[in-house]
Amino acid sequence: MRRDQAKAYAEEKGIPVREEHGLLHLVLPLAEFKVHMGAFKEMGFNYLADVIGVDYKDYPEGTPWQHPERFAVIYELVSMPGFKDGDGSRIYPRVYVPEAKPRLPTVTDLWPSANFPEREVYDLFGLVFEGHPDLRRILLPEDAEGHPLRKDHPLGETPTLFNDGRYIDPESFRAGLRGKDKGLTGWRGGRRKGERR
Amino acid sequence: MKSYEEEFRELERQGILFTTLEKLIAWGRSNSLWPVTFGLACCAIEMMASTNARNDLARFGSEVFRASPRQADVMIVAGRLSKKMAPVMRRVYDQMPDPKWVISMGACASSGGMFNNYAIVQSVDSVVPVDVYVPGCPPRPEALIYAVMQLQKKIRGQARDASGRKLPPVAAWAKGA
Amino acid sequence: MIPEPKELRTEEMLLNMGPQHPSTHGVLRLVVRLAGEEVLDVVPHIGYLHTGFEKTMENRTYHQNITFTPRMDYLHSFAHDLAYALSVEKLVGAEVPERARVIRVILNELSRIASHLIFVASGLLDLGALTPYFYTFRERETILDLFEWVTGQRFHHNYIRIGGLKEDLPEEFVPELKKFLDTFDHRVDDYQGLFVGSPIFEGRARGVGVIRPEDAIAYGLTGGSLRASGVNYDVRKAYPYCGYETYDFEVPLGERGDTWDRMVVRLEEMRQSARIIRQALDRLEPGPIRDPNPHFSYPPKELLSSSMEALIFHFKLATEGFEVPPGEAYVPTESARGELGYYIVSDGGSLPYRVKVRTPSFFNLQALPQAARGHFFQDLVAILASFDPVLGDVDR
Amino acid sequence: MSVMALAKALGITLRHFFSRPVTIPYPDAPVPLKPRFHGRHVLTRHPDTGLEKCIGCSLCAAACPAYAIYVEPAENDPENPVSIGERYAKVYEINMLRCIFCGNCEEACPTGAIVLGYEFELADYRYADFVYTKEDLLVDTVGSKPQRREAEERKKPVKLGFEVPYVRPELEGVKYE
Amino acid sequence: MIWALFVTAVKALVLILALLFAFAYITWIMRRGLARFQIRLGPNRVGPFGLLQPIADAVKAIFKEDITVARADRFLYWLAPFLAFTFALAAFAVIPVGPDGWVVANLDMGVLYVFAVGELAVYGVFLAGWASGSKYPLMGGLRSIAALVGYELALGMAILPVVLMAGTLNLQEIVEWQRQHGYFIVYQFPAFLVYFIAALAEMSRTPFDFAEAEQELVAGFHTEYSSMKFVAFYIAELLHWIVGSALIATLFLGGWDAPFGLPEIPVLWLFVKWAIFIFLVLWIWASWFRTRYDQMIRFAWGVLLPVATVWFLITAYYVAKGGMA
Repeated sequence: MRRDQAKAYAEEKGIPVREEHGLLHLVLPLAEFKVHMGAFKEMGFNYLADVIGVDYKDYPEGTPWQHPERFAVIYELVSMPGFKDGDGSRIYPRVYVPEAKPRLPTVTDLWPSANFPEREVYDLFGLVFEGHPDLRRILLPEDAEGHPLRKDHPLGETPTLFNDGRYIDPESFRAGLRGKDKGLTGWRGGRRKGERR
Repeated sequence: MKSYEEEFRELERQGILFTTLEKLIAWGRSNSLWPVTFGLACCAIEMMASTNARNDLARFGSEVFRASPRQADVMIVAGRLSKKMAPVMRRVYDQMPDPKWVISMGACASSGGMFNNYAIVQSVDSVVPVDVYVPGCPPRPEALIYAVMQLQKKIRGQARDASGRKLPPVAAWAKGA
Repeated sequence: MIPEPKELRTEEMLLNMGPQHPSTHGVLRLVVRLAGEEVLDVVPHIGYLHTGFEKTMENRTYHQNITFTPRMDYLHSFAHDLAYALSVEKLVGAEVPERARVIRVILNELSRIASHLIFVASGLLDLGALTPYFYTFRERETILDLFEWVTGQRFHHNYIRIGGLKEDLPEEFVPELKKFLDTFDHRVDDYQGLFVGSPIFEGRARGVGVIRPEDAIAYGLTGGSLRASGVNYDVRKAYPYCGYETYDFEVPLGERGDTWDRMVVRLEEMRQSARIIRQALDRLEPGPIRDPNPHFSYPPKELLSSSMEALIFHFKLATEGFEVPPGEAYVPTESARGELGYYIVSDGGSLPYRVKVRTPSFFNLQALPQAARGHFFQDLVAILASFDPVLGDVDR
Repeated sequence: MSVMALAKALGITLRHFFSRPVTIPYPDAPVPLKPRFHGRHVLTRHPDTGLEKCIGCSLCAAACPAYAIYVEPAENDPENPVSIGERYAKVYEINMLRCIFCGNCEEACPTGAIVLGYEFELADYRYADFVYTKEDLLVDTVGSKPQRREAEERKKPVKLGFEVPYVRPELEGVKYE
Repeated sequence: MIWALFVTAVKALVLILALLFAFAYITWIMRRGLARFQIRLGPNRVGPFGLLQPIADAVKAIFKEDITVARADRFLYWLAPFLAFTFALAAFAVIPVGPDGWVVANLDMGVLYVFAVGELAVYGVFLAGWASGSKYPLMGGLRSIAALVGYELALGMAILPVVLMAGTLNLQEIVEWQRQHGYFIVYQFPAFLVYFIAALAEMSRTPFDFAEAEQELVAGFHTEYSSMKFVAFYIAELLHWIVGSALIATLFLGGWDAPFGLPEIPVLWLFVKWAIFIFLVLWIWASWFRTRYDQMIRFAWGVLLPVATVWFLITAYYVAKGGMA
C-alpha cells in the first residue's frame, strides 16, 4: 500500500504523522514542502483531490491538535484506483503558513488540477502560491476586499425584518452558541467547549 | 405634489387610463409574457420544471423563454444573486425593452434567504424594481405559475397591496426609474 | 496605376460567453478565443454564484447545516446531505441503523437518477433537441413526487439527520417507488432511442471533446466524465460507504472519452441506479431509523410530555445544537458529478470550525479548455454540457 | 443502421404525440400534493380547549437556519389563558421571504404548535406584506395573505389550489376543503 | 390591362392577408403541435383553446419599446427585417392554389422566381447579423450565408429533373402536368428527398437551424432585435416554412389537384397537402438534433449534390429518349 509507503517515508524524514478517523495527516515543513510533495508524486499519488485552506486563528488550545502557525494548507493526495496501478491510498499532507509571510510554493507543476483550488485558497484566505500560472481571484469579484474565510473577516449579515420595525440581528441572536452572550433566544449560555478566552 | 396614487385615480376617472385600447394592450401584455432565461441557482431548476410537461407554463403564453433579453418581457430572477453577478443582472435588465417586469423567485432572490452573508445580494429589489415576490425555497412550479397569474393581474391593473393601495402596472414606472 | 490589393486579413475574435447565456448551465462565464468558428482557447471564469456556503456554515450549528448542504448541488442534492452527514457521523461516532442506511441508498440513487435526467435533458437541448427535455422531466417529476412523499420537499430535502433520518418512510412510498421502477427502464430505452445511433448525434458527439485518461487524472476529473475516459473509479466501489459494497451493480465505462461516451455512460448509470434501488427495496426491513444517542438525536416527540430528561435534551439540541469532539474528518462519496466530500474541522463546539466541500464540478471544469480546444464553437456547448457542471457546485 | 435510428426517433415522438398529455392544468385543477409537503406554516390550537399550543419558548426561532421567526413571549393571564403553558407568544411573526420551508421549526417545537401546512400560493407584490403575523398563521385562517385579500375583493371564499390524499396528524384541526 | 392589374392587386392583398392570418395561426399550430409531441397542452388559456394567443402576442409586440442598438448600422439594421419579411412574403405570389386564375402571378418562370426571391430573403438574415454590430448576430448571419452556399445548389439540382420532365418552368403548368401523368413524388422520389432535405435547410428548420441556434448564439442573427422588427423576422421565418411547404406540395404532390378523384375545391387540396408538410417539418423538429453547420455543408456537397446530379442525368437521358414527353 502506498499509504504505508508514505508513512514509512515520513518516519524516515522525521515528518510528524497523525492518524485520525482513518485519515493519514502528514505535517510537512514549509521549507522542504515541495521536495516532499515531489516525492509523494513519485510514489504514485497521481491525483490531487483537493487543496484545503484552514485559518486556525480561533482554534482553541487544549485539544489534541496543535497548530504552530495561523494558516494551514491541507492537500489531499490519491493514488487513483482504476488508473494504471493505483491502489486507492489517500494521504493528507499539510503545511503551516505563517500569518506574517503568507506565501508557499505552488504544486500546479506536479498536479495541474491544483490550479483552481489554489486560486480558491488565494482568494478566500489570501495565501500566495508562488509560481502559480494564473493567480487571480476566482470566486469573488476582482475588486473585492479582504479574504472572507479568514476568521477575522465578518460574515456580513443583514438583519431580518419584521413588522413594526422589529428585527433579528443574526450575530447577536447566535451569540449564545459562541458562549459569549446569552443572545436573543433567551438561552442562558455557558462557555462553548474549547472556546478560547 | 400629488402622490402617485392620486394621479393614478385621477387619470382613471378621466378615462385616460384603462380605456378600451388600454385594456386591449393590458390584455395582450398580460397574456404574452415572454420570460428571459435568467436562471441562477436552484430556483432555475424549478423554473425549468414550470415549463415541463407536468406544469406547462406555456398554457399562459409564456413558453417562449427568450435567450435574448431584447425580446423578453419579464425577468424571472431564479436563485441567489451574488454580488459578482449583480451588475450583470442589471445589465440584462437594462437590455430588456419597456415595459418589463421582474419576478423575484424564491427566498434567496427576494431577501437573501438563508444566505445572509458577504457574497449574496439581500433582495434583488436593491438592483432592479421587483413586481412580484415568490416565497419558497425553491417555490414549487405551481407557485411560480401562481406568481405569473399575480403578475397578469398586476398588468391588468387589478392588483392591490395589503393596505389596499392600487399598484401600478409596472413597478419600474412607479419609482420614476 | 492599380493599387496593391489589400492583404486578406483575418482576425481572432474574443467572445464573451456568459455569465448569462442560455447554455452555460447557470452563471458560468467563458471567454472564448475564436478563429472563425474554431475554438482556440477557453478560459472559464467562475464565481458568479459564489454563495459563501463555507463561511456561513461555520456560523450555523451542525444540525442547521443540513439545510445548507443540498443547496450547493441542487440537482443531486441528496448526495450533499449524505456526504455531510457521513463526515459528521465520523466525528461524533454515530451508529447509523441498517434501515436508515438502506433508505439513504434508495434516496441517494433516486436523486442521482433525477440529476442524470436533467443531464440528458440539458445535454440534448444544447444539441438542439427540444423534446427529450420534456420526456425526462416527466420521470423527474415522478421522482420528485416520491421525494415529496418522504421528505415533503421536492429537492431540498432536509431529511438526513446526523445518525440517521428525520422520520420513517410513509406507507405509500414503497408501492409508488415500485410503480416507478416498473416503467423506468422502458423510459430510459426511449431516451436512448432518441439519440443513440442517430447520425446527427454521432456527428456532433463522436470524437468531440476527447479527454485522454492521463489528462483526466491530471486535470482532476471524477465521476461520469472520468469513467467516460475509461478510468474505472467510482467511489461507491473504491471507498464504499452506506453499504454500497454489498450491492451488485456495474460501473459503466467509456472507451474514447468523447462527448458521446460521457452521454452514454450516464445513461447507463441511470439503469444501474435503478438496479441498486431494486436490491435495496428487498432489504428494507422494519427497524429504527436513527441512532438513539440523545446527545445528537432529537428524542421522539411522544417522550417530551412524559420525560423531563428528554425535554432537556430537546431544548439543548434545538438551541445550541450538539458538540462535536475536536478533530478533522473527510468521507469521499460519489455524487452524480464525481467525488464529493466534506472536510470538516471541529474544535469541539457546536458550530463547525471549518467546512471545506470538495465539489466535483469545480474540478471537472478545469478540463474544459483541454477538451474544447480545436473544436467548433457549436461543439463547445455540447462539450460543456457533457461535463455536467452545476454552478452551485462549482462556486459554492 | 443510422437511418433506422432517425426513423426510430421519429417513431418515439409520434407515439408520444398520440399519448395523453401529462399536464395538470393548475389553476383549473388542484395540484396533488403529498401529505408531508412543506408549505405555509400553521399555528395549531388544542382541539379540546381551543388554547394555543405555542408557549413562546422560541425554540423554533433558534432552530431556524435563516433566522426568519420572531417570537416575543409574555406571561399568561391565569384567569384567561391564551396558551397551555405558563407563557404564550405575544408576537409571533414569520418573514415568509426569508423562510426556506425546511421544517426545522416544526422539528424543534416541543408542543407541536408550529406545523408546516400545504399552502404554497404565497406570491405577493410588496416585501413588507410577507411578514405573517400570528393572526395570519393561526389555524382558523385559510389561505395566504394575497389569496384572502382577493377573496375579500370578490366576496367569495378563499379557493385553495391543491389537494392532499390525507392531512398529516400533526396538522391538528386544520381544515382544507 | 387596368382591370388585370386590379385583379392582381386584389389577389395579392387577399393572399397577403391570408398568409398573415396563416402565419398567426401557424404559430398557434406550431405551439400546440409541438406541445403534443412533448406530452403537454400548449397555450390554451387565452380564448377558447388558446386561439387568441397569437393576437395577444401581436398586441404585445406592437406596443413594446423598439430598441435600436447604439452600435448598429442604422439603415441596414432597419432594412434587414423589412427585406426578410418582404421576400419571404413575395415568394408565394407564383404558387397556384387552384385552376387558372387562382394564382397571383402566373409567371412562365415561376420556379426561377421562387428561387431568386428565396435567396434574397437570406440577405435579410445576413444583413441583420452584420448591422447589429454585435458578435453573436454576426456569427448567426455568417452561418446562414455559409449554409446557403451548401443547400442552394442541391435545391436547384433537385428541381431540374422536375422541370425537365414537365418541360416548363411555370408552376401552374407543372401542376397541370401532374394532373395528367401523376405526381412527381412517384417519378422523382430521389429528387423529392434531396429537395425536401435542402428545403429544411432553406427554411432553417431542425436539423439545420443553426443560424439562430439558441443554445450557442443566444438568438442568432436577431439577438439585437426587439419589438416589431423581431416579429418581422419571426414572421419571415415562419413564412419560409409556409411557402417552402406549399412549394414542395406544388412541385411534388400535385399542388391544388384533388387526389383519388375527389371533388376539386380550390385552396382546400393545396391546404391539405401543405398541412402534411407542415406536420412533417414539425415532427422532425420535435425528434431530431441540430447538425453542425460544417457537417451540413459537407453533407450538401458530398451527398445531396451528387445524388441530385446523377438523378438529373438519368432523367435527362430518359427525357431525351422521348419518354413521358
